[in-house]
Amino acid sequence: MMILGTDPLLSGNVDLTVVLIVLMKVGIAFAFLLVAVMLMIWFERKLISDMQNRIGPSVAGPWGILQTLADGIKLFFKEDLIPERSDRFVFKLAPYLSLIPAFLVFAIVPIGGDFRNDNGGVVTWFGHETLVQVADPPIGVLFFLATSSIAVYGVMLAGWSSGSKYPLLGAVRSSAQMISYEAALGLSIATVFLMSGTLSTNGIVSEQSTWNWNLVTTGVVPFIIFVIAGTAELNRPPFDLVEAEQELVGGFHTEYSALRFALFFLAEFMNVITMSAIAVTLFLGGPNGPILIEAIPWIWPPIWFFLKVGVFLFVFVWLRATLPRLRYDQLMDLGWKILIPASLGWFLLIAALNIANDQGWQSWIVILVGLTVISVGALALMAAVRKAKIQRASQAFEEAN
Amino acid sequence: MTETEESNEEVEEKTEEYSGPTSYGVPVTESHDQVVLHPAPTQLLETVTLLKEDGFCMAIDVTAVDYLTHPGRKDLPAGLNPERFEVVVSLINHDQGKRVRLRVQAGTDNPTVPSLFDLFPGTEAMEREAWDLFGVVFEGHPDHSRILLPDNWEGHPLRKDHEVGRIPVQFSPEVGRH
Amino acid sequence: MELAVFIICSAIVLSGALGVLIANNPVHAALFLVETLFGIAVLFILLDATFLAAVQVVVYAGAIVILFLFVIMLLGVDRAEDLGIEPISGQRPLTIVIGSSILGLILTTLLISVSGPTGTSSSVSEVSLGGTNTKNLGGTLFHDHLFAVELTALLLTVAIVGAITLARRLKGPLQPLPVLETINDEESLPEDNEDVE
Amino acid sequence: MTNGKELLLGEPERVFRREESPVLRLNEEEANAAIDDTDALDDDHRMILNMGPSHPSTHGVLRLMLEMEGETILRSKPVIGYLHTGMEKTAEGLSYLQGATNVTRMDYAAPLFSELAFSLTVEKLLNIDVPPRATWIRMLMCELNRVSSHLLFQATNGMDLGAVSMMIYGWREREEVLRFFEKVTGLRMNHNYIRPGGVAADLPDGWREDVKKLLEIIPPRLEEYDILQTGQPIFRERLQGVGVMNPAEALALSATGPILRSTGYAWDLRRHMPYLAYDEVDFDVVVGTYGDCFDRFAIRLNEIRESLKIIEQILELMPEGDYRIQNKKVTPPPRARIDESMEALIHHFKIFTEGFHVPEGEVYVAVESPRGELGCYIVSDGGPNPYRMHIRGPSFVNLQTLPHLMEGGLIADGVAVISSVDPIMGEVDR
Amino acid sequence: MARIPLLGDTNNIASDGLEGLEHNFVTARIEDLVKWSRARSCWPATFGLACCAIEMMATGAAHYDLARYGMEVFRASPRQADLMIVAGRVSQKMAPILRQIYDQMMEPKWVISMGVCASSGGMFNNYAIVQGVDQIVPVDVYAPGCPPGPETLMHSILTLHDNIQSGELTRRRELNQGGAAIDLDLSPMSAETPVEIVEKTTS
Repeated sequence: MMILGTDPLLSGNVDLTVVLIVLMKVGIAFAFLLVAVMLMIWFERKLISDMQNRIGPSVAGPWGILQTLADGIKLFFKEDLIPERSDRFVFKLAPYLSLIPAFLVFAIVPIGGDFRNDNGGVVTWFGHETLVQVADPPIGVLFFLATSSIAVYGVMLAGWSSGSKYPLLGAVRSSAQMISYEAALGLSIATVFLMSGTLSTNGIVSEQSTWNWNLVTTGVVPFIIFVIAGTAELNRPPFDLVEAEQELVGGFHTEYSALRFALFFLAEFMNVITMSAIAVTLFLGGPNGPILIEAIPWIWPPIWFFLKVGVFLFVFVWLRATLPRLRYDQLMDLGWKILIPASLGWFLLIAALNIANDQGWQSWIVILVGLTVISVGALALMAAVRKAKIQRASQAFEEAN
Repeated sequence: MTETEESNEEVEEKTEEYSGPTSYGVPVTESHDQVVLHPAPTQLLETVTLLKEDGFCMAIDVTAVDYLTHPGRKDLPAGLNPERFEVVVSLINHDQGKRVRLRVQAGTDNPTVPSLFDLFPGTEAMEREAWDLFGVVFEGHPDHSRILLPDNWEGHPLRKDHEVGRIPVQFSPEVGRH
Repeated sequence: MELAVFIICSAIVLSGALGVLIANNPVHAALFLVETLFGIAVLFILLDATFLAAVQVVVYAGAIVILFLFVIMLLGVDRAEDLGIEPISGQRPLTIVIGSSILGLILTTLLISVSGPTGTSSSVSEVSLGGTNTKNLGGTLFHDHLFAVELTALLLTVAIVGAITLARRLKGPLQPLPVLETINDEESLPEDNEDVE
Repeated sequence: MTNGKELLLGEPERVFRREESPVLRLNEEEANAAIDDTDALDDDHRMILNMGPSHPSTHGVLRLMLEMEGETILRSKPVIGYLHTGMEKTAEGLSYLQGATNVTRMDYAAPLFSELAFSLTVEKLLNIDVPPRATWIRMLMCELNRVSSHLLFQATNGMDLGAVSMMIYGWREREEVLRFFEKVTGLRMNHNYIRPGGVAADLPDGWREDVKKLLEIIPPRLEEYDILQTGQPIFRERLQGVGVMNPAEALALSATGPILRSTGYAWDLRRHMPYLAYDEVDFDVVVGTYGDCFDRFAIRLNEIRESLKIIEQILELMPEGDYRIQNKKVTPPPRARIDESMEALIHHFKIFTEGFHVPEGEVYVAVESPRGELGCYIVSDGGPNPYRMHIRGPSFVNLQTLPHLMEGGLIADGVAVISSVDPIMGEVDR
Repeated sequence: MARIPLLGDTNNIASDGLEGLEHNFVTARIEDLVKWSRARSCWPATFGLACCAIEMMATGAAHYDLARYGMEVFRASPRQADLMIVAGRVSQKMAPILRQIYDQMMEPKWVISMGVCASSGGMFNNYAIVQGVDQIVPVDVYAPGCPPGPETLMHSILTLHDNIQSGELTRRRELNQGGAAIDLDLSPMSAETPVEIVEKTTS
């Protein structure tokens, strides 16, 4: 099956050890994600407390580390309710639609492996060569986009099926928001494809093995766009309009309680982790990093990987502690009028540079011309937006009088 | 209603007889260095219009007093017939830093005064409050309804003949739905 | 194994398609549509057309059906409908006749032209000869059929412009109060806000 | 009024409308009928949405009935009374000395101002003047209270816009002020400190150091707020141009305080109709330019700075002397005198059981609270209890501006507007 | 039992963390674990009424920090909240809504009546104020004070935690059927027809 891709483990005979190795990988990834989510929730609460001169959870377990466990057990044993006006089947289905994609995405992330000397991340376990990721489909990053587009359903259907107004508003907001930002997200990733020439995550990481991280080779802009669009895709502050406690009470999960609510909670934080992992894979060279002690070389890639993921998690918490929430129309403006044109323009620039390399043109001329064209386009766009704004304002003014 | 009208007419007659100091065409007194005008309900709109033209640009407060248990008050100008309900309007002149207070004898059984909404829309809530707590009717008010108490409450609690004391919880399936 | 996957997927696709027809509630119908699309995506994978599978999910399930749902929720038509009513009399038998005849025609044509279902996976088909299937697909679209692709793109753009023009409706108060350009001036910084009387 | 001035103030036409007004004048039954009537919804895509009374951003128990088209607010109506406490009725049963206990529970973010207004009114009825030290202590405490109240606004405003940290920061600084209050009055809030005739107790030893410490702590924290909020692009985007009102509309709606000042209309009772000793201190009246939410935010932030300036001067100018009037009829005798003197014991007993009698009359006195003009109207029939006590709560009146400020905005703008009006429901519902 | 662990004292952290689960964590009974988790994760509903609400928020802020007990998660939706802190005076107009919110909360749920106004009407014994919120919802812990300072509120919260963990509250709740035994006569509202409120306890 091609879907499992280029993993050398499956190229030869599939015997019991191979099956066990695959099962082990799945098990580890699953358990790792669950524990990571638990720690992530604790980390967020503790960190945000620190930023706010507070102490944060400290009673449940040492340093409050079992706080998430307590929350989980409590929610598990709480009374569950399906609202009378809800659509029962969809109401029950929605949390799982939210959770399962969050799990799936992590399967394509390489969290370790030896990428030095064009090794392609292959390690040897129990006499079998394999990759340190559950699966490496040739369409890896597209798989990520596909699953994240499925995750929209969870939020959207949860809001709709609750049968009340605030959740519905949350659902409508979320679907519009997620679709809008998926475009910018996809376009920023497309520059990575251009640089790497492959969709496979393993391939993308292999391309970045010698400090030529995509962060630099794509020129930082796509990375920034990816982080902004990713935050919006996660419904994290300052883009948490879907939940917007101050406006929509709890947004889409207002009517959810007990275990089903816990699933949403879990999915949200799991998505934060997977989004960070994807960002690390695409732009920051995944598990690549210097091997400091040659004696145990296999331990370093995972360490670098988790350190990089940790940086992202920190940034997400930091954003939450600092920024106020955007308004809905500002969010849409940012997505459609800034991020999508910017990522499109940058994508064209990178494409032009690639062609220039192929054709042997002077690259600085291409850059100059490209930047000029892009800035002219940006100016034209700004002028159009401005004109529309003024027109609309004057129209509203006339109508008011 | 007829009683009120009669009493209003009575007041007008009285004010016509009134010979003390006047300001803006209505009797004026002073209370602790504060100017107090005493228009009749029928004169209220006219007086307030004059005041507004004279620079009293904001209606600070509208409230009511129930003088049921204190009928013989002395601070009214001589010749003015005290009524049970009095509507008190405070205006302020920002340019000169002056305040003026209008005490309107609103009537005894069906206290009625004209609404000031068309002159000062800011009185809308205050007039609703006076209706809610005292039962003073403001004619021409755009939304003459209860404001603090539930819509189906009976009585006007700040009247002197209304009990202060404890009333058990009242429940009604209509109120408070989301 | 491939056969088993094929059978399961076919069942999913068919039940989903049937669900779209039968479901009373438009939202449920849309969900059945997603089910069908998923089944088809897996079928694509079975044919080694992985790129197509992913695009199928991203575009159809991820965008188009979401837009359907968006419209359904926004317009508030998400109530179950009574399917007992036939707006055109005799429309059901007519549908069955026309539908089955079209199906028959297509099947016949297909069977004649390729002499029966081949079951060949795309990795050995014409599109995939040499290189990955993504690359070949790109080549086919943007080298061989560039004109057609561009024409289609133009057509879609025109359609979008048309839709916006038709659907745009100007009434009532629009967006927030007139945003005056001067508001963004530096003057509104609080430091300059103090006005000493 | 001249034409030129009207031009300067703007056109108040919008607030006078009875029909097509931004105020949704529906009663409960009509609103419920509109909610149930789903066909009407399909026709013009309008719906009635209830926000509150237990909604997180309605500052307690304010309820808003919103008529919306999509997410745009067309008309709205603040529904209040969910905290109606009957304080004006209760006041009629309390003596003048007990009255401050009652009014202090109205504006629980700035309790000292209600006490001040009440006490000034009673003193005016009694025709007494309090000693200068009492006046200056009152000023000190009120300005500190203004600081704590505006800090609370900074916190809730940040919270309503989604800046969660601001909530904690505002509360952190407020806590420092409350500590001083606790030291002086014995309570963190609802102090019952300012009473007719003076204040309840003299400032404790070391108060000067405490206040100086506050003056050191707070200004740098305000700079932090500037970094976190004022200069924040998202924050500015959310507030600028949102909830705009011109001075004429604010005047017509009787709005006072930061709402009136945000429109560029400089009116502050402390300066223009001075009470206490505000004519002896130097401070600026902060005004806005555009009358939007951002101006209201900035005014409150800068009023903290002005208040600190006043406090600095009070530290220098604080006179020595009595902290309450030495009038046996009004103030209870010192504790030590009760043991020695029968007369003192009788006075003490009389004041705390029956209370002191206040000459017949009626009077209205207003002070500038953090939310606007806080007035107290008392009618006395010569007895020991007020015959009628009415408080003109600035929040109550200011709340009328909500529909006008929210008209045409999105729900998120509505939240920002509610926050910028800064209503305290205790004072609204009384 | 109600004690605030010394914050800087790291020696005690391990023992404090699972206090109440005296025996081995692994062999602890499920019931104990559930009680432990309920006590350690008691999410309050955002439900502020008057003066006390300000003090409640102050308790959540930096100086007192409810987050230590895992309680900074104030839930706007009553469906997800475990604890309702009735902070302030309850007016006649608010009472039905308060009860409605209580009904929307999922079992197990607890109520703290914060301040004298909520507990007994306080100084406002008049037409407008409900004389004690326990006429409407069953109250587990009363916090005295007007308003109770953050320390008082925290003490009542810790008392609640102890009662949850010892199972005391669950027992009491079974007796009055989780508040369902408070019977409300839904007759039309008027000042003249006082409504009978009967508390049935099946004992």
